Amino acid sequence: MAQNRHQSLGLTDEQAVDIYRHMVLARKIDERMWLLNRAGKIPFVISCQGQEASQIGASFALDRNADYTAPYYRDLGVVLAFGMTAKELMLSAFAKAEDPNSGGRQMPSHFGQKKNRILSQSSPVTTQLPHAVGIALAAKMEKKDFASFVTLGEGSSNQGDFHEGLNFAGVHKLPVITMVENNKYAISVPLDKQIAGKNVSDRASSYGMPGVTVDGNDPLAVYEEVKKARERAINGEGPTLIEAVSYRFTAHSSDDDDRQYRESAEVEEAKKNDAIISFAAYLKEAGIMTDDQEQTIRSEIDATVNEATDYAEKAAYPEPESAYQYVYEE
Amino acid sequence: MAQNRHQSLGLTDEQAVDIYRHMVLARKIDERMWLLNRAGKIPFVISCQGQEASQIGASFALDRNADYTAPYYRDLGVVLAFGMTAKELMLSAFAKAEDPNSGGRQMPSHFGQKKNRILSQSSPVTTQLPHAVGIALAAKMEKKDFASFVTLGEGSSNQGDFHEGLNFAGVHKLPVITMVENNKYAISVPLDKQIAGKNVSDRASSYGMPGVTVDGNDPLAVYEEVKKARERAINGEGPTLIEAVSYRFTAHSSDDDDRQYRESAEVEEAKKNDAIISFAAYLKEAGIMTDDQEQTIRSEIDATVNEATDYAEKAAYPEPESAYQYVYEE
Amino acid sequence: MPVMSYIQAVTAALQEEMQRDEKVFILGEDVGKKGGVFGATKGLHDAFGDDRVLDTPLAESAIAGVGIGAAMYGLRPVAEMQFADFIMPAVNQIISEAAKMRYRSNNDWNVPMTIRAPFGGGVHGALYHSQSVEALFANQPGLKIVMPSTPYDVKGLLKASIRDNDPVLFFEHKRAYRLLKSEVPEEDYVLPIGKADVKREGSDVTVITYGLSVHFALQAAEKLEEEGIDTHILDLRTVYPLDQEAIIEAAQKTGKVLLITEDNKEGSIIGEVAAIIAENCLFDLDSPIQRLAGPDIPAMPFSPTMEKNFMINPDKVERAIRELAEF
Amino acid sequence: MPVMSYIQAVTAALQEEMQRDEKVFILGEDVGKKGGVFGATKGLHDAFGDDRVLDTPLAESAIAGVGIGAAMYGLRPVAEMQFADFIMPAVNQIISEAAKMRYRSNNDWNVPMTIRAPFGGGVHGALYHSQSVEALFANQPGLKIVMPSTPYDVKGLLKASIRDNDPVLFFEHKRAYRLLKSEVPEEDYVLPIGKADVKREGSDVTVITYGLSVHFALQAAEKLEEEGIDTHILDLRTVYPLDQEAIIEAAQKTGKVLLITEDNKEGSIIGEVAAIIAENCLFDLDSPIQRLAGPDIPAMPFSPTMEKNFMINPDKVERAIRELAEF
Ligand SMILES: Cc1ncc(C[n+]2csc(CCOP(=O)(O)OP(=O)(O)O)c2C)c(N)n1
Ligand SMILES: Cc1ncc(C[n+]2csc(CCOP(=O)(O)OP(=O)(O)O)c2C)c(N)n1
Ligand SMILES: [Mg+2]
Ligand SMILES: [Mg+2]
Repeated sequence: MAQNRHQSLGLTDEQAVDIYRHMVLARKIDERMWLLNRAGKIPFVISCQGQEASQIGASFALDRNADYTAPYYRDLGVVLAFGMTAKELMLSAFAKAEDPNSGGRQMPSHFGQKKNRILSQSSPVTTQLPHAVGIALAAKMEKKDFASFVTLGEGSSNQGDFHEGLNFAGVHKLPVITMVENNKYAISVPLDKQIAGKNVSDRASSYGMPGVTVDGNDPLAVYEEVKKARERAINGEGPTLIEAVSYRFTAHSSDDDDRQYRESAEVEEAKKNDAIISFAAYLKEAGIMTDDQEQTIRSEIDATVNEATDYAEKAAYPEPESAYQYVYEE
Repeated sequence: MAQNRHQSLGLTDEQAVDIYRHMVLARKIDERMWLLNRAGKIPFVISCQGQEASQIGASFALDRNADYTAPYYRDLGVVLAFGMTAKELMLSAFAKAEDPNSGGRQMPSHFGQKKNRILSQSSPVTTQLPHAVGIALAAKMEKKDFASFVTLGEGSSNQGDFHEGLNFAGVHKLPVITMVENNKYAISVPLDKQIAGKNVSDRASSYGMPGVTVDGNDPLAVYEEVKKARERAINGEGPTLIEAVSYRFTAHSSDDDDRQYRESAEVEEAKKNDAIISFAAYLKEAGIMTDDQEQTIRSEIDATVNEATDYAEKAAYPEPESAYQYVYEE
Repeated sequence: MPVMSYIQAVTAALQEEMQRDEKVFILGEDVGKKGGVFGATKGLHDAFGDDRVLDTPLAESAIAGVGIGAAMYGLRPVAEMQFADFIMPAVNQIISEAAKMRYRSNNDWNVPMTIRAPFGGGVHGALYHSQSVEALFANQPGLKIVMPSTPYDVKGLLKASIRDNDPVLFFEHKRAYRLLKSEVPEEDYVLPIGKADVKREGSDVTVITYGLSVHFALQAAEKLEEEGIDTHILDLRTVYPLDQEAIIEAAQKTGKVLLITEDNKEGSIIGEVAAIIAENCLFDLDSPIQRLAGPDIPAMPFSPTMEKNFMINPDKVERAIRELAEF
Repeated sequence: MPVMSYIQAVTAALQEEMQRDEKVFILGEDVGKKGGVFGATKGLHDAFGDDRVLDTPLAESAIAGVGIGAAMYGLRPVAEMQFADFIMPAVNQIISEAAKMRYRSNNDWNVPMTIRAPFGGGVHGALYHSQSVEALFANQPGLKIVMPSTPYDVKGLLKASIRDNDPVLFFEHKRAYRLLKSEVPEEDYVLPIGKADVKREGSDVTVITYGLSVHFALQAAEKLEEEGIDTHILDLRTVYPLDQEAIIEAAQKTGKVLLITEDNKEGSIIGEVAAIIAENCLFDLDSPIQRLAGPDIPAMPFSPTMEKNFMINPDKVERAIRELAEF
């Protein structure tokens, strides 16, 4: 029965394989960034590894030509799906002038790209949530048919902005979909020291919206929930809170040493559920991807990542004096 | 069967009458302040009217010699029950030097009195909630047997500090009891424009604590819930969220004109459930207060309020130069 | 030309801008049916409906944050903070987000939002309904802070703020709301953000100030004229970023400078004004740069005896100008 | 005497105070097992346990607010904000609550809490891991802001802050953490909050600064000595409230003043320093009061080319001192 899951959700075979392709691309870009960091070529990495399935599954359920997204720093998968390219991401990692996110002004993974409706993000967590609500308010006021999609970590769901933003969305029944990517840690602090409730999705009832917890390692399960949420949004039924549960495979960032606070056995155990492996297996079982095709996808992605890296490495830094630009409208 | 409600809750007849006495005292002080305001003698009033039953019922369930309270501006009833006197309250209304809350520095109803373990409160709403959690943290760290009791309005439960404070309390299982006094309005904004959920108490599940909605016009019902919450607190079972539903009888404050946003018929309707009337009826039905006794209570209270007013009116203002004191430890 | 109070000028500017541009909308606490606790949005809910005059839940960080999102989309939110003192929960959204949006996105995104808030004392508002909060924000590139002193300036500057493509904090002196009245054109006009304004030409002493203190200075100047002391008064109007040129010119004009703020003295924005003068035209000065400000206590106490002690008033200004003139 | 790094001095002060007084406890994000993202609380969780080294949920307003409550009870919380940039969500608790508690309660309640946070740039931290945030708080009576420049000062001032009965913001320069090392006594000692410190005696030019810039100034001074330029360096140490007496004395000493901050120039705390000098000893000056500061852009960009452009460094300081000496 596994074979038909994507079809019964309304996904074509091509789309299902495309989800996989995006997951692998996100992973490969991320892995390359770690290599570059360890080689001293880029000063900082913060990873999506372990969360690709949630990110890509969710994005595919959205209208990526109309909906807005307010991602957080792990959402390499989301921004890829929304149209940011590997090259653009590498330009950001190298802090080069052509980086479309910030022109090298922000740390890598501080996403933003207006042409793809990716809101610009800062470092303080959770501030993007009210922004996404504001976008949804604009959709309602302007009577437009798009949804606003915002993500954050489970630790970040303890910030006041989470509460204030979701309550605002609930009161005004705004078309905003909030996905908490619960990867069980906020830097070193485990879930049970972050959140008193059992699930982050329990918080939905505070805001008069449905809440659901979903297996974040299953892109189709996430797809399904986000799809439903988007329908509600577009139908004027208001916001939804989704919790996608997965695990953070890497240290918090390249500045962190996770051996300080978690057992490597725990990490190894979690990696057994790596969605990239299990989703590949699903596609093969479903008969829509062969080993050869998988190989082709992977080598195409390697080429893309190589090319992006080369380009970005050689690209120019911003002019020092350009630092004075764009404080205000010019 | 109504007759035995207070006894079955463990309240003596004297205590039940004492609850009533406190409710009337709070009401009478409040009414006097409005008269003084309308006579131009005090610049500002903000009322407890309609919420006395919740405030006094809750306070009597606490250990008023050990527990801490972080009240909000409507909690005339709470601070009276915790030991602040009518005279002290009038000194505050007149902004006189002897005012124990602030020495005339703060507006009236910005309570605070260390000797009665009443935390000092400011005007920005909800800031007191994390303070109460901090007190509860101290109780846990010092292994002391007291609870921390904090109140706020339903509108104020939308502030980030509500979320952050209660989640902290939930994670660390702290002995703090939060009572939201839901009087259906936040200045002009009605409940349904403030809160997306159905009840404020639904928010408890976000924080891993029990939540309950109770009739705020019934002092015994509130007593019962706070009593249970206090037991949980003292037994190390953690925090509780209680929503006491009542109605705001007056305008938001002496600066507000509530005809701008609500029908007077709605107010009149609500006043039919005035807890002072219904609780008096209960006490008489239960045979523990006669009309005569009621009269005596009321005239004693009148005398108290008169005396307090006279004293406060004649009392001295702070010295102008005293404004420079106590910015830092001296 | 009709005579308007300071608060009527606020309402007029809002009303005209909402009429002019349907992207403009108002959000805040009690701004709807009630028309705001001071009445600044009175009548607008009736005129423009629920959607464009939005009563929000009681949550300032959401007011600012949702406003930012709507502004990023291309709307022009005008957010009201009920009192300037209650802007504090929104500081993260204002400073980390609104102020830095254009810069951090390398000019890709911007935040055309205005945040209005009544500030200032002298209204029995005590510690939390009297504060001047501008200094808190006057170190944040990306923000503009406008603080008008007359009904005429209110209308022209509020319209300019709403049309500005960057975030503007617009602080209105709450005691000026009904105290100050003056002629305000019915026509549409805007005044330039970032420019100070000479409110009185004079040759003996220069006063540089903003907000209600401009009026105290004008009153003092009138009295001192009888004594033959001629006061030059520069109204900063925009307190961040400051109009350096106008400040230098005004200081040079008389060589004697009095800076006035109602805020606590240490760390107030007039410290920056003094620094600009000391850096640029020190040798044009004939006397030390004097500052008249609130004392360094947390805020205005409630008790009338203490409140009076805190507030700037025409007498205090008069004395300070006279002292400088005689220096 | 052992040589310690700046961050080791932080840890030593924390450890000693926790040993000395069981009311002292630490709360913050990742301060427990991980020992803080910079390692400032390393080893303390092992030594003092879960209760006294408390990992909090990710919520700065709660960290400050719960700390305030615990401090009102009589404990002595030392709260860590992971980066100074992330103190913004806690501004309301710090300014409205901690700062005003003693005053508003007429001395009935007080808040003996210390809030530590790493600030400053030059570490590839970009816009949100590089900021100087002191100016935001340097207008709030009731607060004290301490910003030490050496390991020795760190230990003495952090201990003094923890023992202080009022709220203290303690900002540590994150680039100094491992860069700066010096001898630090093993014994218990405290240094006075509110007092500036002469870090170098000199007679030609006075530099007034704080934080990492003190070292840039010391390095510049050493070089300039060879040219015969003798630099006087005053380290503010406490930037709010300022040590006016020491500032005036230092300015008078040479008559030529250079003020340095890593913060954006406009609205930074050195504006207030300039104002104090211009108000109190203008006629002792032989040159305009010069300011060397970060440019007025939101914060330090990430790209190395732009970050370098922003940061103060010994060369920039040297040039500025030389110019003044030659004035
Ligand atoms: C307001 C704020 N406080 C602290 C930080 C530092 N910080 C960055 S990420 C992080 C943990 C976030 O955890 P979570 O929300 O679970 O997201 P995850 O990194 O696990 O995906 C912290 C504390 C920050 N960025 N912003
Ligand atoms: C942070 C903040 N924002 C705004 C205000 C202004 N204000 C004072 S009371 C109030 C309404 C409070 O409503 P609710 O919490 O329901 O309490 P109630 O007055 O109804 O008891 C508002 C908006 C404030 N005091 N603090
Ligand atoms: Mg996480
Ligand atoms: Mg209410």
